[in-house]
This record gives sequence, structure tokens and C-alpha cells, in this order.
Amino acid sequence: NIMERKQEARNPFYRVVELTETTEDPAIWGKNFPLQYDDYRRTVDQVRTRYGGSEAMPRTPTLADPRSRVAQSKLEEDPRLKTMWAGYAFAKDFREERGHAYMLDDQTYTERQQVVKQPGTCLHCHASVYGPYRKQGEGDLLKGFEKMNQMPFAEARQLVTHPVACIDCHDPTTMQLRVTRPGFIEGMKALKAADGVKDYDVNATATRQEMRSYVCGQCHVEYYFKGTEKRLTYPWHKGLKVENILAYYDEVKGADGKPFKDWTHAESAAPALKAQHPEFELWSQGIHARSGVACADCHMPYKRVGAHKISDHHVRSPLLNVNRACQTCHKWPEEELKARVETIQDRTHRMRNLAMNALMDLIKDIKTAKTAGKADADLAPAQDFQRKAQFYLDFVEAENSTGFHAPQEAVRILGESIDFSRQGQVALSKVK
Amino acid sequence: NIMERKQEARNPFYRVVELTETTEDPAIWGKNFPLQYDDYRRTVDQVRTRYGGSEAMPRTPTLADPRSRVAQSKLEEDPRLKTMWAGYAFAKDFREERGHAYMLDDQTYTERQQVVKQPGTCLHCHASVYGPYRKQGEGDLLKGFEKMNQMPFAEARQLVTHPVACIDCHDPTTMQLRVTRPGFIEGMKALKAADGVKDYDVNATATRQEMRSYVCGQCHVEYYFKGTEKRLTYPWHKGLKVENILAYYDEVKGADGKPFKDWTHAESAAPALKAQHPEFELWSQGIHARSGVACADCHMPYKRVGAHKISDHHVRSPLLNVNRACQTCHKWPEEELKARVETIQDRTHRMRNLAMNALMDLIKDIKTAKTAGKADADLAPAQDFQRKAQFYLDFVEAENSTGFHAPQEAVRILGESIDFSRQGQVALSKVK
Amino acid sequence: MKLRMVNLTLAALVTGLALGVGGYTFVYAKGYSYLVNDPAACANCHIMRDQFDGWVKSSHRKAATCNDCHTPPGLIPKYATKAENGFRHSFAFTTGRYPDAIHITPHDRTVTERACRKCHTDIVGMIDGPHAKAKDLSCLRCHGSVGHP
Ligand code: HEC
Ligand code: HEC
Ligand code: HEC
Ligand code: HEC
Ligand code: HEC
Ligand code: HEC
Ligand code: HEC
Ligand code: HEC
Ligand code: HEC
Ligand code: HEC
Ligand code: HEC
Ligand code: HEC
Ligand code: HEC
Ligand code: HEC
Ligand SMILES: [Ca+2]
Ligand SMILES: [Ca+2]
Repeated sequence: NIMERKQEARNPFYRVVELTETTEDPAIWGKNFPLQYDDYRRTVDQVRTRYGGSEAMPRTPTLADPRSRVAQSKLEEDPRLKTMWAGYAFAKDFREERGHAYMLDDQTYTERQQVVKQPGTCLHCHASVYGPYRKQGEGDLLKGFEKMNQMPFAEARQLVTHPVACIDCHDPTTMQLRVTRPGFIEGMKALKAADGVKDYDVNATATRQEMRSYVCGQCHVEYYFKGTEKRLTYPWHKGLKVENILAYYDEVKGADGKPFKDWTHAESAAPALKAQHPEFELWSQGIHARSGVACADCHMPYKRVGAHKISDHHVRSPLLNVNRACQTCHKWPEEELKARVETIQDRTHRMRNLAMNALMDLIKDIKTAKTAGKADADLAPAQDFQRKAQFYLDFVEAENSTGFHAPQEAVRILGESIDFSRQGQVALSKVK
Repeated sequence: NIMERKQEARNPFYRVVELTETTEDPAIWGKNFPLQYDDYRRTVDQVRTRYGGSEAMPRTPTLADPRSRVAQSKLEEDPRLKTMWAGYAFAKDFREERGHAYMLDDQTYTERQQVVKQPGTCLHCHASVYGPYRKQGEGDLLKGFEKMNQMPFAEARQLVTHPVACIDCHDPTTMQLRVTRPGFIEGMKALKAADGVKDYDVNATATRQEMRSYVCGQCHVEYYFKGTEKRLTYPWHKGLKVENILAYYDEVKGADGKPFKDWTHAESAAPALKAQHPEFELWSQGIHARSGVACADCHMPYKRVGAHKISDHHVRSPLLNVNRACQTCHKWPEEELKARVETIQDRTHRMRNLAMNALMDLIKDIKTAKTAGKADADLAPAQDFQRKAQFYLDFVEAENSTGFHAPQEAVRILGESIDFSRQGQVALSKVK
Repeated sequence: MKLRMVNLTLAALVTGLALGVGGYTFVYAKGYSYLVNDPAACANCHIMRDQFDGWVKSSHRKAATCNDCHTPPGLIPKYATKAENGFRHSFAFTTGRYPDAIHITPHDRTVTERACRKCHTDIVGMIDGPHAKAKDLSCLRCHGSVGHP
């Protein structure tokens, strides 16, 4: 038995099949790397933590939506979200995110799809698009990306088969990590350009350790669809902090020549923005990023399987895996580590609630003023405060670590959100 | 030289003189412990860090105030402080704190003394009072404390000679740490009682590691003078968090039967509170306290002198001593560690400024409403918001680590302060 | 390269002896501890005490001595490193000119990293193996405290 293990160890991987740039199906990759594949498939598990993980809610499958389990609805947990997003698809359906296995289905069947016609761009982060992009672009990734962005979602949806797969993060011949997503490649180029670095090429330049975060940053980021080509764009041209991103949106103009907006708020007519899962951005402001700790260190920690030491491809909440995710670096007991995370999260959650209350008050006041027939020009300052307040609040709300990725920064952002909301109310009160 | 060190190491202390409960003068203790004494005397040094340390400002000595150097004035650095404290002695003179060597002089000569008649209580934290308390109490520490509290400051001042001295932290025969301050002894008793622990006796119960913080917690804490006896009281009866302390002040009544207040704000008539150096309280909410890291670990780190390893009695900003203060636990380069602290402090300082602006706006609005002749009852809610907002803000402003002792908590408190100030404005705007 | 280092360190050692500073320490303070394999020998210098105490309680107590992690394999490099460190540390020890919180030098860090990789070849193969061209992941980033906390 030991003999066998030593054998295994020396030659840990058997190249059973040849993997190429056209091998999309993870099951085939799994023939060479069965341990990683087994874990990869376990992302179907649903376990809840205090603020993360996810809960499996049974539902009756329909023709339109064949899912028999979904994650809990965040809108039901906190109906104030509906007011924040009034008039936008998110007010219709917004759920706790769950494992990678569900990404394609959850996107296809979310009720948000029934409210708005979405472009093919969406698939960039919910499917294994590397193959399809190359195919559509006849070997040119970027061309395929541009082409699929402009298709209607339903059409583009036909071209993809798998949720994120091995090929999206790995080079099939060397197994090295790589970035396959144009959104991230261009986003990093813009970010580095702001720092004076020209023509940054992430795949050529990034270190292995950086790559252990960048492969996640391909999707776990704030984004918008630029122009009529619906080009997926990461708004990092001025930096990764919330104020840099807002400044960017204020600067780029929408079709109406005014600062870019995602939608017009249904109750207040404010030119609103929606923030989405800025995990990469918030993490970059935290002490772990500063200490060189990558996403994969916590979400895909090493584990022993027999004589093998592999990266846990069961990507999930580290709180379900504290021993491997945290305890190599932090020698505190598991319960203590959990309590530390929860202390941080409780504080963030408290502030998020205060910021949410402040925003509700502002929206109500604008609505009242509007009903009372105040002039648009008089409402404008308050509406701009709402835009800011809710983008800041959403930046933490939509970020999925409940503040853990950068505890002080998260609460700083929420504090500023409160200031914006309340200042909006004050501005309005000074209108005669 | 090595010979000497091996010798030293074997017999570290020479008992040159006998130390007893009546040996007050640190110079005498210094005969037995010259290394500690040498460092102790270096607390006269004044070096500035970005937010801490202190700067030596020359001044012309006068008869009334013979100091030839003082620390920089915080009121001049930020005149908004004068508005926050309008009508209170702090608006007259408030300076950056400096080394222990100055504590007695700075208290004696602060211009705050010219504005208000202070009680002897003040000396509890600015002088070596252990001897004087016992003397006045004829051997009974508590009696002496009670007696000196009720004297006028000038009278009590005659009874003390030294700033904090060896005897205030050490047992003269065993050199063990001990708490000599009734304020802390009673404060801890109240705090533990809230947790269901009866008759907690800090000197009998605390561990050595706890003592390495408690000796500092004797003075670096929020306090008030209770009742006509001017009994020094640490407001920990409901816990150490800012909301617990505010709840305590709201509950205890002043002479007028209303919630306790330090003074009535000169511009707004709000029943205001002043927070003072809650280092111990804020630290207790941070990750370092949670990890068992004591004040002395950072502010009196071990240092080598020859073969001896001694505690650095030159108590000061750890940023002036990063190698010993931080690098035992954190293997980052010195510049990186400083940058980490400053990132935390910059964020705190930014939020402090936003909170300060919000408070200024509220005070102005209340003033305007008062001038406009609004009824007292209409002003009351806004005044209560001011009380809260400014206590929260001051809790971080008066705390001397600029947020470092508990980064997320500090910013959380400031965020809530902003909410209070702005809500006060809104409340006022709804008054017809 | 390696030979040059040996020469340099030997030269330094000789100079040190000539000055009588390092040499004195080397004998009296048991600087020759560097030349033996017993961890207790390292602890002859009291400033090595913390590491020694930590090592005694560590997972590696039964697996590796100080030298296993802190000197490169092979006789010549091993003694070159020992001589170099021995001289530098003796000198530092005697003059007292070293920081209170001691830090491993960048060079010695790579020596240690290589030591991990040597004993744990199997695992290294799994961690670095399939990533043919990728740079190494630093073991110490996650396991910095295995020898002594
Ligand atoms: C130091 C460890 C650490 C690092 C590094 C880290 N995370 Fe996390 N992450 C956590 C913790 C802890 C949570 C909270 C989990 C919970 O609440 O159950 C979390 C939550 C999440 C969640 C939500 C998970 C859930 O269960 O709902 C996502 C998504 C996520 N992180 C992505 C990332 C990405 C992307 C990166 C890198 C840009 C990253 N994380 C870096 C520790 C880390
Ligand atoms: C830049 C990458 C990216 C793009 C583009 C993107 N998503 Fe997502 N999506 C994510 C990530 C990461 C998550 C998981 C984190 C979360 O839910 O906050 C997610 C989660 C979801 C979920 C599950 C949670 C929920 O919100 O109910 C749905 C549904 C979803 N996306 C739909 C869409 C739709 C529809 C589009 C196109 C309009 C889209 N996504 C475009 C990255 C993206
Ligand atoms: C191709 C896009 C993409 C990439 C690349 C990606 N993710 Fe995700 N991730 C998603 C989407 C979409 C979801 C939400 C799926 C859903 O709710 O249906 C998600 C969900 C998660 C969750 C939530 C699991 C839960 O139980 O709540 C975690 C944690 C996570 N991702 C971490 C990572 C990490 C770490 C990496 C990199 C190693 C990574 N992701 C790479 C798109 C991506
Ligand atoms: C990103 C963090 C990380 C890095 C880098 C890392 N390891 Fe590990 N290592 C771990 C974790 C986590 C475990 C525990 C796995 C488990 O218990 O399932 C582990 C386990 C081990 C084990 C013990 C396996 C057993 O028998 O239980 C050894 C030996 C080891 N690592 C050696 C190394 C070496 C050598 C390197 C450098 C080449 C290295 N590690 C790099 C995180 C890391
Ligand atoms: C979301 C990104 C992502 C996906 C999808 C992904 N991996 Fe990985 N994989 C990683 C990361 C991150 C590492 C760690 C690489 C490193 O340390 O440089 C890794 C490492 C590996 C390794 C090297 C050994 C180890 O375990 O560390 C193998 C083999 C591997 N993955 C196989 C697969 C297979 C097979 C699939 C599909 C079933 C897959 N991966 C899907 C991110 C991913
Ligand atoms: C690869 C190493 C590594 C891993 C893995 C890691 N951490 Fe950390 N953690 C650090 C470093 C480095 C710091 C910064 C403090 C320092 O320098 O010691 C830190 C700081 C912290 C802090 C204090 C920061 C604060 O804001 O209060 C907490 C709490 C923490 N980590 C929890 C966790 C948890 C929980 C996990 C697992 C989900 C985890 N860490 C995983 C290295 C790591
Ligand atoms: C983990 C290290 C650490 C611990 C523990 C710690 N402090 Fe500090 N303290 C700092 C740092 C860093 C600063 C910021 C110094 C600066 O800005 O120059 C600071 C600032 C201070 C200051 C202001 C110093 C100045 O230079 O103006 C005081 C007073 C103080 N701390 C007292 C305490 C007390 C009392 C405790 C225990 C209740 C404590 N500290 C615990 C690190 C620590
Ligand atoms: C509970 C302990 C305590 C009491 C009682 C106390 N002080 Fe202090 N005092 C401190 C500490 C600790 C500092 C240093 C921290 C700071 O300045 O925030 C300080 C600093 C000062 C300073 C220098 C900084 C400044 O504010 O200009 C003056 C002056 C001062 N105190 C005056 C007084 C006076 C007058 C009284 C009585 C009304 C008094 N103190 C009562 C603990 C106390
Ligand atoms: C008897 C009361 C008392 C005790 C006990 C005490 N302090 Fe102080 N501390 C003060 C006062 C008062 C000042 C301000 C002196 C001034 O500004 O004149 C001060 C100032 C400081 C400063 C600021 C130095 C600077 O350069 O700005 C630090 C740091 C500090 N104390 C830390 C500590 C630590 C750590 C302990 C415990 C080991 C401690 N103190 C114990 C009363 C005390
Ligand atoms: C503000 C509190 C404070 C004052 C004042 C103070 N000490 Fe200390 N002293 C400490 C602390 C904290 C320690 C560490 C004790 C421990 O770890 O148990 C210490 C330790 C010592 C030790 C033990 C050896 C060492 O250095 O760790 C000696 C001896 C000592 N002090 C002498 C003195 C002398 C002499 C004076 C007066 C000149 C003095 N102390 C004033 C707080 C103080
Ligand atoms: C006796 C040990 C010890 C000392 C001394 C110490 N720390 Fe820490 N520090 C810790 C621990 C433990 C953590 C929590 C993270 C962990 O568990 O690794 C931490 C966390 C931190 C963090 C991350 C927390 C955050 O809020 O981002 C920073 C930054 C930090 N320390 C800086 C410092 C600085 C600067 C000093 C010196 C003034 C210092 N530390 C002194 C043990 C220490
Ligand atoms: C002659 C006294 C002495 C002996 C014996 C001693 N050391 Fe040291 N050691 C020192 C001193 C002094 C330093 C600090 C040098 C500095 O930081 O400049 C040090 C630093 C170190 C360092 C960190 C700095 C570096 O150069 O990387 C390592 C590693 C180390 N010693 C290992 C050992 C080992 C292994 C042994 C036993 C084989 C040992 N030491 C025996 C005095 C000694
Ligand atoms: C299993 C490997 C291992 C063993 C055995 C080991 N060390 Fe180390 N040592 C390390 C590593 C790794 C570091 C670097 C720690 C870091 O940078 O975080 C280190 C650092 C040091 C340092 C510098 C201090 C520091 O934290 O940077 C000294 C001194 C030292 N070791 C002495 C010793 C002595 C003496 C022994 C035997 C009693 C010993 N070591 C045994 C791995 C080991
Ligand atoms: C002389 C050979 C040798 C050297 C050098 C060595 N190890 Fe080990 N290591 C072992 C052996 C043997 C074990 C198994 C010990 C056991 O199970 O008790 C082990 C166990 C481990 C473990 C699992 C136990 C734990 O503490 O988590 C880790 C991780 C590890 N080594 C990492 C390292 C790293 C990192 C280094 C370099 C700093 C290193 N080793 C240097 C022989 C060595
Ligand atoms: Ca989730
Ligand atoms: Ca100061």
C-alpha cells in the first residue's frame, strides 16, 4: 500500500487522454485528473453559513424553469431590496448565489430574464465560453467574444454547454493557470494603464500567485455592458476602489449624453447604478490581498487525498472548510476562527442595515417631493445623492463576503453611503 | 564583554536598595533596575508620526505656566473641534498627548484648568497617587482616593510629586504587576458584574498577560466624575462598546434628574458628553485584544540590553519602534508595517472628517432654528441626536490610535455618528 | 559561484579570527556550535532559544534538525553556509548589533525553502509538477511556522 502510494506520488498524473484547446467537456479532463474532477462536481452541494453558502429551497419544476431546487430569495429575506431596485430586473428575482455547477441554469432561468431582453454578453461569466468564443471567432477569442455579445441571450445560449470548466482556467497541455476572459484581460489593461503600465498582458506577465486570484477575477467583479455593442466592460479605468468606479461611471456618458446609468429608479426617477459581486475589487483593498493571500488559498485550499496533495476544486465558503482554508496560516481553533469572521460580518451587516434604512428614507422623501410636484431641477441633487448612496451600499451588499474580504473598507463604504442618503434628505428639505 | 553578559544573565538584578510600599521616587527604584529606569526617563522625547507621537512646540515660560515646550495644539489643527466643544473647557486648550514624563505638568498647566475648577480626582491618572492615597487614607487606599477626589485640584496637587512611577504598576517586593487605581478596580468589578461575575478582584484574579494591559487600562479609559463626591467612575456597567457606555450615561441621572451630561453645548444647548481616551475600550474590540496581544506587547516590547531581555520602559508610539513592537509577530518589512498602519489610519481619518462635517452641519442647523425661535420641545430630538453623534465621533477622535486598535469598529462608530448627525438635521427640517 | 562564496566566507572567517573578535566568540560563546548537528547547540546562543523552544514542540522535531532546514545539502555548501552564518552571527552576537526581532535573510530563506522541497519531493511534484512552466509557489507562505512557531 505504501509502495503503491509512493508510486502514485512520483507520477501523480496519468495522461490517459490527450487534452487540447477543443476539449471542452470536464468529464474528459477528469480522466487525467480524477481527484480534481470529483471535487469539481461537488459544487452542487448546498450548505448555509451565517451569511454565506446557500440553502436548497425545493420548487416544482415547470416547463419554463425546470429547476427543482433554487437558492433562497434575498428579496424575501429583505424586501427593502425591492425598493432599492424599483424598476430594475433585480427587483423581480434575486437569490443567494450557490455553487459553480448551477451557474448556467441559474442564469438561464432567473426571472430577471423574463423582464429584460438580455444580450449574449451575459454568458461570459456563466458558461464555459472559451471554446464557443474561439469557434465563433474562427480561432480568434476576441472576435468570438464581440460576436456573441451582440447576439440575443437565447441565441447565444444555444452555443454553450457547460458551466465554468477546466479549460476556462487551465492550459490543456501544461495545466498552467491562464485567463481566458476578454473582460478581465481588457479590464486589467485599463487598470494598469492608469498606473502608467502600457499594454499589460495578464497571461504573459502575471505571477503564478497572482493567477491564483486572477482566474476568479475573471467573473467575480463589477461590470457593465458598454454601448450598443454590449461590450462587457470592467470599470477599472481609474482604479478598483468604489469611488474610482463611480467616478468612471459619472464620466462615461450613456446614450442620452448624461452620466452612465443602469436604469431610472421607478419611484424617484434617480439615474441609478447597480453594483454586482465586486469580490475581486473589495478583496484588493483588504489585508489578505496585501499579504499576498489569493482567492484560491481560501476557496480552493490544498487537501490530502491518499498520497496526493491537490487543490480542492470544490469551490465554496471557506467557513465550511476552516481547517484547510485558514488553519495553515492561523493557529486558532476552528470555532474561534469562525467567530472572528462572524464578528466582522455582524458589524458589516449592522451597518448595511443602517445604510439601507437611510436609503429607504431618502427614496420616500424624493417620492413625496415628486408627488407634491417639485421641479425636476430641485429634485436633481437628491437624486444624485441617491445614485451615489445606493451604488456604495450595493457595492457591499452585492459583494458576497459580508465584509470579510476587507472589513474596514466595507464599513467605510457603508458609512459614506449613509452620509449620501441623509445628505440627500437634507438637500430636499431645503427645497421650498 | 561576553564574560560580563554571561554573568549578567545569571544574576540579572542587584538589590542595591530595599524597596517598600513607601518608596515613591523612581530614582530609588532605578538603583535596583537601572535599565528600566533609563528607558523610563526617555519618555521626555517628542517625535511625531503621521497621526501620533507628538511635536515639541517651544513656548516662552511664564510664572503661571513654566513649560518651555508643549505639544502641538489640536484645536489649531482642526478648529471644528472648538465648535464641537463650544462652552466646554476643551474648546479652550486641547493638545496632542505626549510622553509620561509630562503628565503632571501638562495637567497642572493646561488652560482648561483656568476655565473650570477641577477636583482632586484629576490626579488619579496624572500622578503617582498610590503613596498619597495611602497616606491620606491612613493606609487605606480607597479612603485616600475618596478624600482626595473631594479636594480642590490645587490642594490635592500639593500632595503629589511624581508622574506615574514604578510603584503605580509594580509591587515593590516581588516586582509583579498590580493595579493600584481604584477607578479601574471598581470599573472592572462593574464590568464583570454585568457578565454575572460577582466581586471580581482584578489583583487577585487577572493573569499576567491580562495585567500587561490592565496596568495601562488604569488610565487610558473613558471616565466621568460621579455625583457631588466627584468619584472617578469608569462607565462600564453595561459593557465596553460605545453604545453600552452611552446607554449607561443615558440611564444615570445628573443633578437635574435628566440623563447625565458633561455640559450644555453653548451654541445648540444640547446635553453634551465628552469622550476621553478610550484606548482600553477600543482595543478590547479589536483583533489584537482578541488574539491576546497586550498594550505592553506593542508599547513596551521586549528589548535586549546586553544579555538582558527587558521591557522597554520608554512607553511611546510603536511606529517609532517597529522592529521590536511588531516584527516579533509580523515578518513584514518595517516600511510595509508602517504603511499598513497608515492605510488603516487614513481611512479612519477620512471618516472622522466626514463625521465632523456632518456634526458641524447639525450644530449650525440647531443654532439657526434656535435663533428663529423654535420651541425647546421641537429642538429636543435634534439635540439628542447631537449628543449621540458627538459622543460617537469623540469616542474615535479622543482615542489615540486613529483607529488602529480596532479598525473596523472605529469606522463603524464613525458611520453611526454620521447617521445621528444627519438624522438630527432631517428631524429639524420636519419642524414647522 | 558556490566556490566563490566559500572563498569569501573563509576569507571573512580568517579576517575575523585575526581581529580576534569573531574568534573569541567562536570559542567562548560556543560559536563552534555551528559545526555540529545538535539543535541544543544552536540554543547555546540564548537568542536562538525561542526557535529552539518552538522546535521542540513542532511537528518537525522528530523529522528535522535546525541544520536540515537552515543549511543547504552537500558537504561544501553546508559548511560554507555554516561558516558564513557562524561568522556573521558570532560577530553580531559579540557586538550586539542585530535587531531584537531576528529575521531570516533572503538568502537563508531560499536555503530553507530548498530544504522543504528536498524532503518533500513527492508533494512538490504534485504542487509544481503539472504546472510545467509556472514559477514555484513558496512553501513558507503557508507553512512558515512548521519548524518553530
Ligand atoms: C483570506 C481568505 C479569503 C480570500 C483570500 C478570499 N476569500 Fe472569498 N470569502 C472568504 C470568507 C471567509 C467568506 C465568507 C463565507 C461565508 O460567509 O460563508 C468569503 C466569501 C466569498 C464568496 C461568497 C461565498 C458564499 O458562500 O456565499 C465569494 C463568491 C468569494 N468569497 C469569492 C472570492 C474571490 C473571487 C476572491 C479573490 C478575489 C476571494 N473570495 C478571496 C475568505 C476569503
Ligand atoms: C462579469 C461576470 C458576470 C456577468 C457578465 C454576469 N454575471 Fe451573473 N453572476 C456572476 C457571478 C460572479 C455571480 C455569483 C455572485 C453573486 O451572485 O453575487 C453571478 C450570479 C448570478 C445569478 C445567481 C444569483 C442571483 O443574482 O439571483 C444569476 C441569476 C445571474 N448571475 C444572472 C446573470 C444575468 C442574467 C446576466 C446578464 C445580464 C449575468 N448574470 C451576467 C458573474 C456575472
Ligand atoms: C466563469 C465565471 C466564473 C469563474 C471563472 C469563477 N466563478 Fe465563482 N461563481 C460564478 C457564478 C456565476 C457563481 C454563482 C452561481 C450560481 O449561483 O448559480 C459563482 C459562485 C461562487 C461561489 C459561491 C458558492 C456558494 O456556495 O455560495 C464561490 C465561493 C465562488 N464562486 C468562488 C470562486 C473562486 C474562488 C473562483 C476562482 C478559483 C471562481 N469562483 C471562479 C462565476 C465564476
Ligand atoms: C497555498 C498554501 C500552501 C502552499 C503554497 C503550500 N502548502 Fe503544503 N499544505 C497546505 C495545506 C492547506 C495543507 C493541508 C492539507 C490537508 O490537511 O488536507 C498542506 C499540507 C502539506 C503537507 C502535509 C501533507 C500530509 O501528509 O498531511 C506537506 C508535507 C506540505 N504541505 C508541504 C508543502 C511544501 C513542500 C510546499 C512548497 C513546495 C507547500 N506545502 C506549499 C497549503 C499549502
Ligand atoms: C475556476 C478556476 C478553475 C477551474 C474551473 C478548474 N481549476 Fe484546476 N486549478 C485552479 C487553481 C486556482 C489551481 C491551483 C493552481 C496553482 O497553484 O498554480 C488549480 C490546479 C489544478 C491542478 C494542479 C494540481 C492541483 O490540484 O493543485 C490540476 C491537475 C487541475 N487544477 C485540474 C482541473 C480539472 C480537471 C478541472 C475541471 C474538472 C479544473 N482543474 C477546473 C482553478 C481551476
Ligand atoms: C496564506 C495565508 C493565509 C490564509 C490562508 C488566511 N489568512 Fe487570514 N491573515 C493572513 C495574514 C498574513 C494576515 C494579516 C496579519 C498578519 O500579517 O499576520 C491575516 C489576517 C487575518 C485576520 C485579521 C484581519 C482583520 O481584518 O481583523 C483575520 C480575522 C483572518 N486573517 C482570518 C482568516 C480566515 C477566517 C481565513 C480562512 C477563511 C484566513 N484568514 C486565511 C494570512 C492568511
Ligand atoms: C498591536 C499593537 C498595539 C496594541 C496591542 C496596543 N496599541 Fe496602542 N497603538 C498602536 C499603534 C500602531 C498606535 C498608533 C501610533 C501612531 O499613530 O504613531 C497606537 C497608539 C496608541 C496611543 C497614542 C500614541 C501616540 O503616539 O500618540 C496610545 C496612548 C495607546 N496606543 C495606548 C494603548 C493602550 C492603553 C493599549 C491597551 C489597552 C494599547 N495601546 C494597545 C499599537 C498597539
Ligand atoms: C481616567 C484617567 C484620567 C483622568 C481622571 C484625567 N486624565 Fe488627563 N489624560 C489621561 C490620559 C490617558 C491622557 C493621554 C491621552 C490623551 O490625551 O487623550 C491624558 C491627557 C491629558 C492632557 C494632555 C492632552 C490634552 O488634553 O491637552 C491634559 C492637559 C489632561 N489630561 C488634563 C486633565 C485634567 C485637567 C483632568 C481632570 C479634569 C484629567 N486630565 C483627568 C487620563 C486621565
Ligand atoms: C497613571 C496614569 C497612566 C498610566 C498607568 C499609563 N498612562 Fe499612558 N499616559 C497617561 C497620560 C496622562 C498621558 C499623557 C501625558 C501628557 O500628554 O502630558 C499618557 C500618554 C501615553 C502615550 C502617548 C505618548 C506620546 O508620545 O504621545 C502612550 C503611548 C501611553 N501613554 C501608553 C501607555 C501604556 C502602554 C501604559 C501601560 C503600560 C500606560 N500608558 C499607562 C497616563 C497613564
Ligand atoms: C505604566 C506601568 C509601568 C510603570 C510606571 C513601570 N513599569 Fe516596569 N513593567 C511594566 C510592565 C507592563 C512590565 C512587564 C511585566 C510582565 O511582563 O509581567 C514591566 C516590567 C518591569 C520589570 C521586569 C523586567 C522587565 O523589564 O520585563 C522591572 C524590573 C521593571 N518593570 C522595573 C520598573 C521600574 C524600575 C520602574 C520605574 C522607573 C517601572 N518599572 C515603571 C509596567 C510599568
Ligand atoms: C504578540 C503578537 C503581535 C504583535 C506584537 C503585533 N501583532 Fe499585529 N496581529 C497579531 C495577530 C495574532 C493578528 C490577527 C491575525 C492572525 O491571527 O494572524 C494581527 C493582525 C494584524 C493586522 C491585520 C488586522 C487588520 O485590522 O487589518 C495588522 C495590520 C497588524 N496586526 C499590524 C501590527 C502592527 C503594526 C504591530 C506593531 C505596532 C503589531 N501588529 C503587533 C499579532 C501581533
Ligand atoms: C554565536 C551565537 C549563535 C549560535 C551558536 C547560533 N546563532 Fe543563529 N543567530 C545568532 C545571531 C546573533 C543572529 C542575528 C543575526 C542578525 O540578524 O544580524 C542569528 C540569526 C539566525 C538566523 C536568522 C538570520 C539569518 O542569517 O538568516 C538563523 C536562520 C539562525 N540564526 C540559525 C541558527 C542555527 C541553525 C544555529 C545552529 C546551527 C544557530 N543559529 C546558532 C547567533 C547564534
Ligand atoms: C522544518 C524546518 C525548520 C527547522 C527544523 C528549523 N527551522 Fe528555523 N526557520 C525555518 C523557517 C521556514 C524560517 C523562516 C520563517 C519565516 O520567514 O516566517 C526559519 C527562521 C529561523 C530564524 C530566523 C527568525 C525568523 O523568524 O525569521 C532563526 C533564528 C531560526 N530559524 C533558528 C532555528 C533553530 C535554532 C532551529 C533548531 C532548534 C531551527 N531554526 C529549526 C524552518 C526551520
Ligand atoms: C529532513 C527532512 C525534512 C525537511 C528539511 C522538512 N520536512 Fe516537512 N516533514 C518531514 C517529515 C518526515 C514529516 C512528517 C512528520 C510527522 O508526520 O510527524 C514532515 C511533515 C511536514 C508537514 C505536515 C505536518 C505539519 O506541520 O503540518 C508539513 C506541512 C511540512 N512537513 C512542511 C515542510 C516545510 C514547509 C519545510 C521547509 C520549511 C519542511 N517541511 C522541511 C521532513 C522534512
Ligand atoms: Ca452563496
Ligand atoms: Ca501622542
